[in-house]
Amino acid sequence: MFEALTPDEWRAVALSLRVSFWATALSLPFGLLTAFALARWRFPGQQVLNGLVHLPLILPPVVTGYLLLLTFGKAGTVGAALDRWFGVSFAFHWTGAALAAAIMAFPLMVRAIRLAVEAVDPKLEDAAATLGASRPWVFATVTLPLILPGILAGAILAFAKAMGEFGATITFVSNIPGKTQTLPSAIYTFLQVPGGEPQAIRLVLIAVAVALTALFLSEWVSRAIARRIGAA
Amino acid sequence: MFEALTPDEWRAVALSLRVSFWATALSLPFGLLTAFALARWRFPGQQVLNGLVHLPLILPPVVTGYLLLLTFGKAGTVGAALDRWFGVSFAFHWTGAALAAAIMAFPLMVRAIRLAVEAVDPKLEDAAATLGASRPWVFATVTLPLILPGILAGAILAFAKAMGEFGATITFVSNIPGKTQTLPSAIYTFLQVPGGEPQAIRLVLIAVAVALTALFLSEWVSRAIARRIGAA
Amino acid sequence: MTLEIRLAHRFKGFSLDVDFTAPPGVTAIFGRSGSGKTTLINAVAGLLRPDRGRIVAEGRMLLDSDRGLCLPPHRRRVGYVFQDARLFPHLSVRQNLLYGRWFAKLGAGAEFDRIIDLLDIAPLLDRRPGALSGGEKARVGLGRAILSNPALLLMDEPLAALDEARKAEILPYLERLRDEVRLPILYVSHAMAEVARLATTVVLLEAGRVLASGPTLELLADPATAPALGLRDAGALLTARVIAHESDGLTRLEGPAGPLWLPHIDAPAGKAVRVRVLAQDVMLALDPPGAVSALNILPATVHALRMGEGPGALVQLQVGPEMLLARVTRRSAAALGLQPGREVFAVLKAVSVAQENVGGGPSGPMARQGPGG
Amino acid sequence: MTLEIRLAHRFKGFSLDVDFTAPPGVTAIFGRSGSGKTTLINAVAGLLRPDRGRIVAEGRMLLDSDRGLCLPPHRRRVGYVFQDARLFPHLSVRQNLLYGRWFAKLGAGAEFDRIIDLLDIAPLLDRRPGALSGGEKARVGLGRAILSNPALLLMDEPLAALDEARKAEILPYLERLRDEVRLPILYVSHAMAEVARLATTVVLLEAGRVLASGPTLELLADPATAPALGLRDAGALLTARVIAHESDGLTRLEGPAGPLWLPHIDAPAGKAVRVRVLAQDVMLALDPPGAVSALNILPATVHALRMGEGPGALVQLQVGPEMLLARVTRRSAAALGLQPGREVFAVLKAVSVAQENVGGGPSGPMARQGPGG
Amino acid sequence: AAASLKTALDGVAADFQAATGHQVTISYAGSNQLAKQIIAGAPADIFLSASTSWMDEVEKAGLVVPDSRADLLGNQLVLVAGGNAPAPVTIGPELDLAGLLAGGKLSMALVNAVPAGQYGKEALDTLGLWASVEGAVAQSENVRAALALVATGEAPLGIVYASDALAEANVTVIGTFPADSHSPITYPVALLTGAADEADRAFFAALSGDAADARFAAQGFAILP
Ligand SMILES: Nc1ncnc2c1ncn2[C@@H]1O[C@H](COP(=O)(O)OP(=O)(O)OP(=O)(O)O)[C@@H](O)[C@H]1O
Ligand SMILES: Nc1ncnc2c1ncn2[C@@H]1O[C@H](COP(=O)(O)OP(=O)(O)OP(=O)(O)O)[C@@H](O)[C@H]1O
Ligand SMILES: [Mg+2]
Ligand SMILES: [Mg+2]
Repeated sequence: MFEALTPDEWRAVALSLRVSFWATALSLPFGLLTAFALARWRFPGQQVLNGLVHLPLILPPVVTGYLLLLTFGKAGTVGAALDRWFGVSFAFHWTGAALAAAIMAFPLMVRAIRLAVEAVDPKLEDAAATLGASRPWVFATVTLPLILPGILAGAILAFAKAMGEFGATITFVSNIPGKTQTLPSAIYTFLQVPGGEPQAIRLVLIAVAVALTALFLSEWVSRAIARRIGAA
Repeated sequence: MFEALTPDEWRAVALSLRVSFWATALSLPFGLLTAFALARWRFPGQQVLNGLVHLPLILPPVVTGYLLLLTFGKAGTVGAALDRWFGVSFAFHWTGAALAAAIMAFPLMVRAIRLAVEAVDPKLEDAAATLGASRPWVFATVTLPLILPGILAGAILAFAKAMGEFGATITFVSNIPGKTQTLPSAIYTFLQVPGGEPQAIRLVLIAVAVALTALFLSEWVSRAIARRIGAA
Repeated sequence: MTLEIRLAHRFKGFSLDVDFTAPPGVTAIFGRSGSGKTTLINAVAGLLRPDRGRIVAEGRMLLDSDRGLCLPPHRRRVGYVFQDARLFPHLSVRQNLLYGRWFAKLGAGAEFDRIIDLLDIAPLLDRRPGALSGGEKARVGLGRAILSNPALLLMDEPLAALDEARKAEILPYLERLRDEVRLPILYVSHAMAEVARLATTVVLLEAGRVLASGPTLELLADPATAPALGLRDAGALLTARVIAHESDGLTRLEGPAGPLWLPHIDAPAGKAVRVRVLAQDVMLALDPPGAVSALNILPATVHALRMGEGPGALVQLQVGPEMLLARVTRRSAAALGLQPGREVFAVLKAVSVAQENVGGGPSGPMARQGPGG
Repeated sequence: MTLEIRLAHRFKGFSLDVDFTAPPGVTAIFGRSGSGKTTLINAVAGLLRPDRGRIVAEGRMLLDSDRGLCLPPHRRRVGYVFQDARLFPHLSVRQNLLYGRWFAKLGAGAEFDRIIDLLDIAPLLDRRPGALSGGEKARVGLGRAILSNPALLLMDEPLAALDEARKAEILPYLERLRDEVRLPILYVSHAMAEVARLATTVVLLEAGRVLASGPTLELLADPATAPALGLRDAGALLTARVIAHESDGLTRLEGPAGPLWLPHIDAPAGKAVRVRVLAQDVMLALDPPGAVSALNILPATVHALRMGEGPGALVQLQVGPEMLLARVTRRSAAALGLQPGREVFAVLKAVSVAQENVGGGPSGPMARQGPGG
Repeated sequence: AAASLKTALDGVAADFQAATGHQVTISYAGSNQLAKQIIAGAPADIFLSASTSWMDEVEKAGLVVPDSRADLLGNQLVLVAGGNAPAPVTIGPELDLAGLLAGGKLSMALVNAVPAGQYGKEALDTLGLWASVEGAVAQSENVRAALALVATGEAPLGIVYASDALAEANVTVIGTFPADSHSPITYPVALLTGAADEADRAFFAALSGDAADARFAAQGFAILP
C-alpha cells in the first residue's frame, strides 16, 4: 500500500497542486480587495456583495458547480464572452477546476483577511500618510504587512479547501484523468466501487500529506512574522 | 413556484436550522479552546492538533463522512462507547448531522477565532491582572469581549457551512426525511431525478434566504460592537 | 510597609540588577529614559518574571526565584498606573474605573465620587476610551489604579501628560494617599519637583543599576548627589510647623532653621510640613539686606562648598540644626569669601517656594497652598 | 512662513473654534488637558476633516471647506510627532526613521547620523519598536518626523516622556531647526519653560477657544495673561548680545536693559540671545544691596502692579526699554511701597537663569549654556 | 434507495401509505453510501440499489434476508445529444462516434465508479468504440450531472439511462445501445435482516405490485419480472 505513486496518482497529485496553487494565488488579489471593501468602505450594495461572497459556503457544492456551468460554461454568458474575447476557456479544463476551487474557497479567504483588516489600527495608517505615503503606498507599506498573518491564514484555508474541493469541481468540469481529475475526484471514484477503499486511503494520505505540508509551512512563516513584529 | 412551503420542505428547513444551530453552538466552546491553544500556548503536539483541525477542510467530504461513520456509527468504537455509557447516539439521527456539520465547519471557526485572539494586545490582559482579575476573569472580561468580532465571524462561517454541508452528512447519517434530511440533502435528491430542478431551486432559494438572514444579523451585531469599541 | 526588592534580569542589550529596600511612603524611581524604571516596576507587578529575584512587601512574599515562588499579578494587589494608559477599549470610562473595584468587591461609593471629582473626569464617564485626549486617558488610568483598592501603588510617570494646574490638584491627593491610607507607592517620574514633594526615598537608576538611593531629604541636600539628580532641582528640605495664617495671605511657620513666611499653606496651625528650597532660589549675603522684597532671611553657616565644572558652586549651609543648599556662581563665592565656617545670611523669597514644593511631612498631614500668588 | 488657521469642528460634548495666524517660527499651543490641542493639530495634518475651516501655509492652501478643498495628509508635507508615538510595529527602528525619507526621495545621509546621535538611539536601530521604553519610543517618533523632510512640523508634547537631561540636549536642536531651516513648528507642550524658550508665538487654548494669542515675549511679560499661563512660569524675556566669555565660566551680556552676567552661554561674542527671567526669581530692593551672591542688579521703575487673589503680587518693571516681571508677596509690596513710578533695584542671581531659559533669539543663532552650574 | 428512483418511489410510497396507513421512510443517496451505511448498522429494512455490485457487498455482509433478493427494475442505455433536432444514429460497431463528437467531449458518469458509466464503457468496449473516444470522455459524478453537461451544450453527446433522458427537454435521444452490448442494467432489491415487521414485508411486496410497476414505467424504467 505504501509503494511509490503510480503515474496516474502522480498526475492527480500534480494536478491538485496546480489547481490549488492557482486557485489560491489568483483569488488572493480579489480576496484582498473584497475583504477591504467589506471591512473599510461603505457603499450601496455592500451587503449584497457580502452575501454573494458567502454563497458558495451556503450552497451545496453541486449547486455551485451547476451555476458555474451555466455561467462560465461554453454556452454560459460569461464563459462564451471570455472564450470569444480572451480565448480563455474553462470547460473540461484544469482552469475550470481552479475556478471552481477558487470560488468555493473564496468566503474563507475573505473572512480571514477581513478580520485582519479590521484589527489594523488606522492611526498607524494616518502616521504613514503624514510621512508622505499616498493611499496605495500606505496600503503596501503599512496595511499589507500588518495583515500578513490574516492573508496567510486566508491563503492556507483556501489552499486546503481547494485541495479538498470536489462537488463543484466535478459538476463543472467533470473528471478527465490528467486534465481535470484532481485528488478528491480520484478518491471519490475509488470510494464508489466495492473494494476501492485501500486505493482511496492511499490517495487520502497523499492529499493530507500535501496539505499539511503547506499548513506547517504557513504556520512557520506566520510565527516568524509574529516574532519579528512582537519584540527584539 | 413561490407558494408556501410544503410540510416536507418545512421539515427540511427546520431540521437544517436545528442542525446548523447546534453544530455552531456546541462547537463554539471547543472552537474557542482550540483557537486559544493554537494561538497562545506552546505544547508538544500543537502542530498535530493544528493539522487535525484542518483535516475536514482537506479531505473530500465523503471521506470525512465515511470516517465519521466508521468512528461514530453504531459499530464504530467511539459511537458504540457513547451509546453504551451516555445513551448518546449519532447514527442516522439528526445529532449525527449536527456532528458532521460541526466537524466540517470546525476549521473555519477555529481560524477566525484564532486570528482574533492573535490580535488581542496582551498588555490589556496584563492591566486586567494587576487590577485583580484572575486568568479566567481576564478571559471573560477582557479577552472574550475583544475577540467577539472573531467569534461572531467564526460562528457565522460555521453556521453558513453547516447550512450548506452535504457530502459528509449524507455519507454519515444518510438522507432520511424528517430525521436527517437537511436542506442540502433534499436539494441533492431533487437534483438526482429528472425534472427535479424546479423543486431544487426552490429549496436553494430557501437555504440562501435563511443563511443570508443569519449573515446580515451577524454583520449588524458586529458593527454595533465595532461602533461601541471604536469611539464615542 | 516596607518593600524589599532584589532583581536581576537580562534583555538583549540591557540588564537590570537592583537591590534596595523601599521604606514606607513614596519611593521615587528616578533615572534617564531607558534606565530600566518600567522594567523594574513590571517585575514588582508580576508582569515580568525576572531571571532571579526576591520581592517582599511587608512580609508578603511576592517573588522568590530561589524557592520558585512567583505570585501571579492578580494576587499581588498592586495598583499600576501604566506609562501608556492601557484602558480597556470595550468598556466605558466608568466601567474602566470600576473594573478593579469589582474584584475587590467594592462598588462605586463616596470614594468613587471623590476621585472622579479630583480627576475632573465626570463628563467622560459614559464615553469609550478610544477618543479621549492624552491627558484624559492618563487621568482615567490613574483613577482606575487608585480605585482598585491596592495594597501597593505603582505609578509610571502618572502625571507626565498633565498640565501644571491639573498636577497641582492631583499631587495633594497623592500625598494624602501616602499619609492617610499609608499606601506604599513606587513612583517613576522625570519631574524632580514632584519627586521632591512626594518621595520619602529616592532610588536613582542608571543603565539598570542603582546609582544612589536614600532619603529624599539627604540626597537632595547632598552636594555630591545633587548634580546627578539635575542641578536645577537640587535643593534641601526644611521642616517646619504651621504657626498662623496671617491676613495678607501669608502663612507663618516656625522650624528648627528659624521662622519662615510662605504663601498660604492649606494646613491647620500646629501641623508639621516640609518645605523644599531650591538651591538656585537661595541668595547669600554677608550682611542682612535692608529693604528688599524677600521675606525670609536666615542666618546660616557655610558647611561645605562644592565647585562645579562650570561657572557654578553648590554651597551647603547649616541653618540651625538643618541643612540648606544654595547655588551661586564661583565668582560670587570668591567675592563673598565663602568657605566652611563663614557666617552668612540666606535670603529666600516667599514666592520662590512654588506650590508643589510644600508638602505634608512624610508622616504628617498634607499641606496645600491656596490659589493665586 | 506664515500659517493661517481657521477651524470649526464639533464632537459630541466638545467643540473647537479657533482662528489665528502663526507667524514664522515656533507657535506654542498651550492649554489644559482636553482643551483641543491635539484636535487642532490633527486638522492641520489632514487627519481630521473639520466641519468648516481654512488652513493656508505660506500661500499653500491645505484646506478650504468653502471651496471643498482638502489636501490629503501625504501631500501636506507635515512632520507629525504624535502624542502616542505610533511607530510601525513591523518595521525596525531604522526603517521607521527612514520611512518618510523614502517618500521624500532622500536616503540615510549625514542628517540621519546627526539625528541618531542627537536622540541617542543608535543602539536601538535594529530593534523593533515593540519593546522600546516610553522615552525611547518618543525619541524615535521625534526622529522619524524630523527626518521626513517636512515643510511644517507638528509636535504634540514631543518631550513629555523625556528626562530633563535629554530635553536639554534636544531643545537646542529644535531651536536650530527653527532658525536655520526656518521650519515653522506648531508645538504642543505643558512645560512653560520649553514654550518660553522655543516659541515665537503662544496660542492659549481653553475649551476649544483661543483665550489669548500673541508674541511669547508679550504674553509672558503681561501681568494680565501670566496667571493663565501658570504663575510659576510667568516671566519676561530680556534681549541681549553676548559680549565676552570670562575665565570663571560666566558670560557677560549687554542688552537694552543693562549688563548681565550669566553662566556660560554657548554662543560666540556678538550674537543676540534672549534670556527668560522668571518672575519669581526677581527680588526687589529699594537700595542696591551690598555683599550678596547675586551678580545682576538692574535699576528699574515699577510700571504696573497686579495684586493676585492670594498673597502674591505681580510687578511689571521697566528696565531700560524692556519689561521685566517680578513676583513678590503683597506684604513685601506694601513694605517697599511699590507703586507705578517707584524706582527700585531688580536683583537677579546668575544661576537662577536655568539652562533652558536662555535661547537663541527667534531669528538669531542658537545659544547653549555649557554643562555644570 | 438509489437517488435516481426518487420520483417513482415517492409515488409508490404514497400509494402504499394511502392504502395501508403505514408510514414509509425512504432515504435517497448514492448506492455506495447506502451500502456502507447498511453495513455500518443503519436501521434500514429494504435496500433498493442501482448497482448489483453494492447489493453483493451487503449480501456478503450477511445482511440480506435469504432469498429475498430480486431484480426489480431494468434500464436502457441511450446516446443523447443537445441542440436542435440532431439526426438519429444507429449504434453499432460502425458508428463514427469520434466524428460525431467533432472534437467535443462525450459526457458519461464515472466509468469506473458509477453504474451508468460502467455500463457505458462496457458497451463502447463491446462495440469497439472505446479506444476511439477514450480521450474525449468527460466523467461526471452521476448520470444527472452527465446529462446536465449535454443539456447545457457543454458536451455534444452523452451516454445516460433512458429514464434520465426522458425528462430532460434540452436533449434528444439519438440512439439506444443494443441490449447485448452491455450486461443487463438491473436495480436489485432486497429485504434486510434488520426488517422485522409485517409492514416491511408488505411494502417489499408492494414494490413489485402493479401500481408500482406503472409508476416505474412512467419514469422510463423497464419492469423486470
Ligand atoms: N473623536 C472624538 N469624539 C468625541 N470627542 C473627542 C474626539 N476626539 C477628541 N474628543 C474630545 O475633545 C476634547 C479635546 O481633545 P484633544 O485630544 O484635542 O485634547 P488635548 O488638548 O490634546 O488634551 P491633552 O493635553 O490631554 O492631550 C477632549 O475632551 C476629547 O475627549
Ligand atoms: N522586552 C524587551 N526586550 C528587549 N529590551 C527591552 C525589553 N523591554 C525593555 N527593554 C529595554 O530595556 C531598557 C529599559 O527599559 P525600560 O522600559 O525599563 O526603561 P525606562 O527606564 O522605563 O525608560 P523610559 O523613561 O523611557 O520609559 C530599554 O533600553 C529598553 O529598550
Ligand atoms: Mg518607562
Ligand atoms: Mg492631546
